[in-house]
Amino acid sequence: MAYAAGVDVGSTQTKAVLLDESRQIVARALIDTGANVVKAAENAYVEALQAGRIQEEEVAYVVGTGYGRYRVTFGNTQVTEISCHGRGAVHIFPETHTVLDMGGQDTKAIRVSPTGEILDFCMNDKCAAGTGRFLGAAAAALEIPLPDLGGTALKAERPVRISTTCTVFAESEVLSWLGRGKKVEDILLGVHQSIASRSIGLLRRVGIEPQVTFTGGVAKNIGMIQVLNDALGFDVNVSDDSHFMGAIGAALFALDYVLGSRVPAAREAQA
Amino acid sequence: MTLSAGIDVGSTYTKAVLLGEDDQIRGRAMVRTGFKLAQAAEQALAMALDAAGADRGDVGYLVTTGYGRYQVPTRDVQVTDLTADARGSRMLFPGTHTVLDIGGQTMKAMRLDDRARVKSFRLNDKCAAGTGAFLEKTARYMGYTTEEIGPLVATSKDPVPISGVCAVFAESEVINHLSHGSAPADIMHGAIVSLIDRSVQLMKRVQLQPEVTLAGGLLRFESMARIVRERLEMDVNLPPGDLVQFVGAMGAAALGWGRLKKRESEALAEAGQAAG
Amino acid sequence: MTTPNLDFDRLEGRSLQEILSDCTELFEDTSFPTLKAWREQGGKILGHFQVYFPEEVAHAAGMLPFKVRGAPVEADQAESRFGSYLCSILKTSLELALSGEVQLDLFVSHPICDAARNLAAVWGRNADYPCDILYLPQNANSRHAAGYLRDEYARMLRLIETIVGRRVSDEDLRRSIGVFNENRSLLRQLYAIKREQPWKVALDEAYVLMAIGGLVPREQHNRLLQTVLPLIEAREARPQDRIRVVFEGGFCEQPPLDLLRTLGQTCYVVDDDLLIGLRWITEDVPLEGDPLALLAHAYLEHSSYSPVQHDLRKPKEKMLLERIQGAQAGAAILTAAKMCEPGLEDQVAYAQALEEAGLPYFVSEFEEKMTSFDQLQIQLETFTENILFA
Amino acid sequence: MGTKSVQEGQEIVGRGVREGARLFREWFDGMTGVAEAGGTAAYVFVMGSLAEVLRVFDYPMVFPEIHALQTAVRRASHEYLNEAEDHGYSPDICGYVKADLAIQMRGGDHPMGRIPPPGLAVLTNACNTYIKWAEAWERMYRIPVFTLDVPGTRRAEAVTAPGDPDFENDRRYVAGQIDELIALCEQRTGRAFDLDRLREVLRHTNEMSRAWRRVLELNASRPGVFNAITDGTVYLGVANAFRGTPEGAQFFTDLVEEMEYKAANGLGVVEEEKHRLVFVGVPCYPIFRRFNELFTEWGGVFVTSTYLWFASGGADLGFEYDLERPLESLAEGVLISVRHAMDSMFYQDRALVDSVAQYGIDGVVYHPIKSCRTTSAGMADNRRAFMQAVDVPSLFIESDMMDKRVVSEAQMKNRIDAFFEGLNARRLQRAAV
Repeated sequence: MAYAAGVDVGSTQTKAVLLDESRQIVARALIDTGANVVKAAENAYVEALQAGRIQEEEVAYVVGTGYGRYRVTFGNTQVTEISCHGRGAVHIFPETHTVLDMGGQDTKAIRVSPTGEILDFCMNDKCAAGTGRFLGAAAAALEIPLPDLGGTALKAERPVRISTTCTVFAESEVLSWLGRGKKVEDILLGVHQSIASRSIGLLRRVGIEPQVTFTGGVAKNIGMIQVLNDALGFDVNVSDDSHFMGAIGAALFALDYVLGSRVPAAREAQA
Repeated sequence: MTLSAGIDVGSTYTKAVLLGEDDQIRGRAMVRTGFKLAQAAEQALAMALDAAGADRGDVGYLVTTGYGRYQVPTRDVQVTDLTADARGSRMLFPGTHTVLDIGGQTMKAMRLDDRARVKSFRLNDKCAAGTGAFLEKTARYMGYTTEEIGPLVATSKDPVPISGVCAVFAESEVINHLSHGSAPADIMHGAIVSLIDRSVQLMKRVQLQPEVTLAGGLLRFESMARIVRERLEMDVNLPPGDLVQFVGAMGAAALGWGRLKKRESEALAEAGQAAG
Repeated sequence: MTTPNLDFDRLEGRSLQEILSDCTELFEDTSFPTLKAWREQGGKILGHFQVYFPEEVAHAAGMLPFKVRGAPVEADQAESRFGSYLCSILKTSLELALSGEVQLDLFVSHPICDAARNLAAVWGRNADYPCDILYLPQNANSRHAAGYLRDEYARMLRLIETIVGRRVSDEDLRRSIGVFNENRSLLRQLYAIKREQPWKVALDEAYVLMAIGGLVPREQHNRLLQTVLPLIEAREARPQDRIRVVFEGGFCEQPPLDLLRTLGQTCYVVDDDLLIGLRWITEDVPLEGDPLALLAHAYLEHSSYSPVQHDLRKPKEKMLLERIQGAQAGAAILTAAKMCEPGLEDQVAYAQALEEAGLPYFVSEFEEKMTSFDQLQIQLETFTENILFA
Repeated sequence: MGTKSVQEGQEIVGRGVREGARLFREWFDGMTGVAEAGGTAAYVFVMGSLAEVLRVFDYPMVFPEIHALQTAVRRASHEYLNEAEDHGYSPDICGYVKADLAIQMRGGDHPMGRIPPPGLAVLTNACNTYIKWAEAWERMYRIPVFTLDVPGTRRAEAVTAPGDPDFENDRRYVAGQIDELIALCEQRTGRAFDLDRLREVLRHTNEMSRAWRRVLELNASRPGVFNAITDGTVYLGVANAFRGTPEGAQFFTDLVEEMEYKAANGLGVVEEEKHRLVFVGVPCYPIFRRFNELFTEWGGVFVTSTYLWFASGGADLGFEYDLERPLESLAEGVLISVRHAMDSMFYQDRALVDSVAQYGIDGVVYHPIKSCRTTSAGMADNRRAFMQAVDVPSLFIESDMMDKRVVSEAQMKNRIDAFFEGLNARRLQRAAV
């Protein structure tokens, strides 16, 4: 049995996934990226190998993705996380036509073909305003654990209109609303809505074609899922593995190579 | 003993200063602001009073400043940090004509006239790339606390260029530099240079005139002042020790004395009228 | 359908406060009920984007000229039609069309700035009615500008005629010019109050009263102003010790009402360029002669300056100093909408001129969609503290 | 052309870029000469330079857009931008404007020499910022500023043609203004306008326009014979700086020869051309070479660009003046060409759709920039319309043509790589079907 691996080195977390030849996920690992990117990639990979009780020699191909993809020194090739998220999303939800990925510092809207190729994509360009990072900052300011954030927001009755300013100012913006006597949940829902609105702006750029699959770390947030569903008028797909989607996509590209079913796009071009 | 109190309710720290009639500091204190602003202000004031060996009844006038200036119900009047900084800087360094204040979230440059009034001022744009938060994020990302920034940078000679488009995007730049083997000290140094360059630009926009005095929490690291001097190619005044963080509170207290005296002379005049 | 919040036929006997509060409600209603009501009655609407549109031409054809000036709405759909480095007014204006909240029969933009010309093209690709650019002369000093502009107005009128399906006579035009002359005269009276007795009308009140003109038939607006102006004059209010300032920077994108409230609580804004597009003709347009030629003449000879009008005879900084003098103001607030190239460019010249004239000022930026005014408040307070007290 | 000897061929290939660079250098040296002799120049813009009129009066011409962008290519733009920002110009203002104003404040000091100050400025409304820019010179130098107002297209579906009453109104207005410009030049130089000289200038311009159009068409050959971004920018420099001159006409005649030779011999820009691309907007000058490499390393070649259309003042249309009635024809040509330049920004979707067939386009790269609302504000919507009309992938990346603070190479590479991954996957997919 040969295995394929995908390692997604993001700005905050590094994820590794191992697939077997039948495209089943046999192991996952997730660690904080920290300052040493090369180490982070290695550690995540090793952790995944251990979790799956797989020897390194059994892995036939490794694809690196994410911001640190060129730091996956043991990788065979690199594919951007944009391609990987598209690929991963279609693998998990075959009816996916549009992918929304909310990660640490950027939000991506991707339109994909039925086989997972990228047809079009858009990302926030100018700065990180309105990305998922805003949520983390708001959670810190309000001293609410990140996993409880979405649930708290959903208790809101009168959401505050938050102008999506700089992520770094999230804290003071949130505190200033508190100072003006607004309720925590109303502020939080406002934050969620403002981020959702920016994200939907990106989605509209590529065209929203159901089904929409929501990936990335923020896809764990039930509040964001609800706000997106409300704004879109239908439900988005969310997988338990949403934050592994990039790594899954990378592993799928690696598996293509192993099975020879098709040559990974990036490899082809830069050979 | 009559004292004038100045409380600077900042976004991170709240500072209180008590001034005697001779403009001497009788007591001062600093506490973390948290999100109960009025409470932080009262606490800082109480600590300053303790230090001065005085009690609440000795406070003849209370001026608040900083972002929470309106949140202190016991104040007599509030002024902005710019007005307070201007006065505080002039007290410490009578030759001051330009003040640069770098705080966690804002950066302010102002030019003063001969009576320590703010003649021209500029604030940074509402983007964190030009604020102290940018430094703190960079430090935190590399595993250092804010307090370690100063000593860390002292070891660097060669700053790595950091563009500072966006404080969050800067992280990916930092990853890039780290993985290319740059030393954290040099990266931090680069981030400071990028920040200082923005502040120098802000000062030029108010038509900087010497002397320049630095104020604000971020300037408590010695290396910051050194880099400001280097980039500005001129000397700057740095209030000694942690006094740099109290410039606004001092200025507020000094303004309080002005009001107190005005009030007294008005009261006298009124009394005179009543008697006549 | 929502009915218009204000009954213009029953203004008599109502208190100033009631009328003002209804006006504010109408102004802030982003569902634009007056436009919907107009259409329900079979009327057609011409939406014109800032600044110098001759509304008489639409009015004469029986269309409702609607001032397109953005709105405090999320640009959910419009955001995807634009990039990051753009002012808000463009986005939210288009949003009104894309969301269907505002339905027009014709959209007109001018080449006031590069973004506005793009807007006409973008709007055209997304709407099923004509979207046109009224090419105002950018060379106001050419001997040929007046003749050209007359022809351009005639072209616009022909386009309008195809939409309303009838000819517009010179008499129609003259009648409309009369209505607008009266409207402008009433607005000048409102501004005279702001100048002479600023304590009688708050900045945001005067603003809302003026802005209603961009939403309703001008005859109704005239009636509103005729009713309200004497009520304002009769108000009991005491002057306060505040600085008198001119606010410069509201010619296109509009600051949020809360920003104006913040400003108005701290100082007296005795003149400004807010919604200058509703009052850019500064003198009555004569009723004798070729109406289109007279309107063209008014644009070239009797119009308010702004950063988007180019006339060698009207250097902007000189015009600003005149405005400050005329209003007997002691200071100026120079602001510009974020990403507004012409506005930001002129700030430099304004600042320099004020510096030379020894007039206090401060420079700032605003955005229609801003919700927190901490930054502005600090600037404003510092500014006034250092003029009045310290 | 296939009959040329190998040696001749070696001389021809690359001649355009070599000669172009030489001419460009010569032009800058000429400007330095004027500046050092204490002279002034006519300041003009790429979208409607009115070179035809100014050459008749032998005005040295300065293109501030070009000297501004050269500060970025020479990696010095940030110094100039900072200086202008210190002076109060906002970071959101056009980088060209700021770099030029900083050059003026430094007395003409430029990385390539010295720029003489303006004695006269002639501009069109093709970009509104031109007008604001000229207002700044007016304040600085108290010089005459002439805005030649060229009414643009009013509606996408209403492009007028000679003979239409609306066109004729516009033409009258433009012609009247050209007369006024001539009168201004006569008054400034103390020289009478020479109609024969105008004819001569128009003839050179005609030769250049004809050749420019042909050069652009030749890039329809496979593989592409020049890179529309890198080589194209050199050609554009000559097209603007040498418009209406014999050198300019000769350069483009030679360039046609070079391109025909390359086309006939199948000589492409890159070793293996994999993706034929159109570039929309203004290039990223602060990392000019690297920016192009990010595409060529994937085998991507820019075969055309809207930049070559609008930044040549619409010369891609190949409008040729009628020498029998030079002044009337000049007004008509200026109106049609400048209007076309504007259309290629505001109403570009249809032209791009046409280019797909003409050039065999695999992908479109949209590059909106912080500095320029003229070229950028409508781009996202143009892209949308384009994608609805044809099934060709496109990439949308924002940065700037001057300000490296908003140029992040890492971000850019990520998007460009993903774009090519998509193009490659698409190709494989189609091959499989």
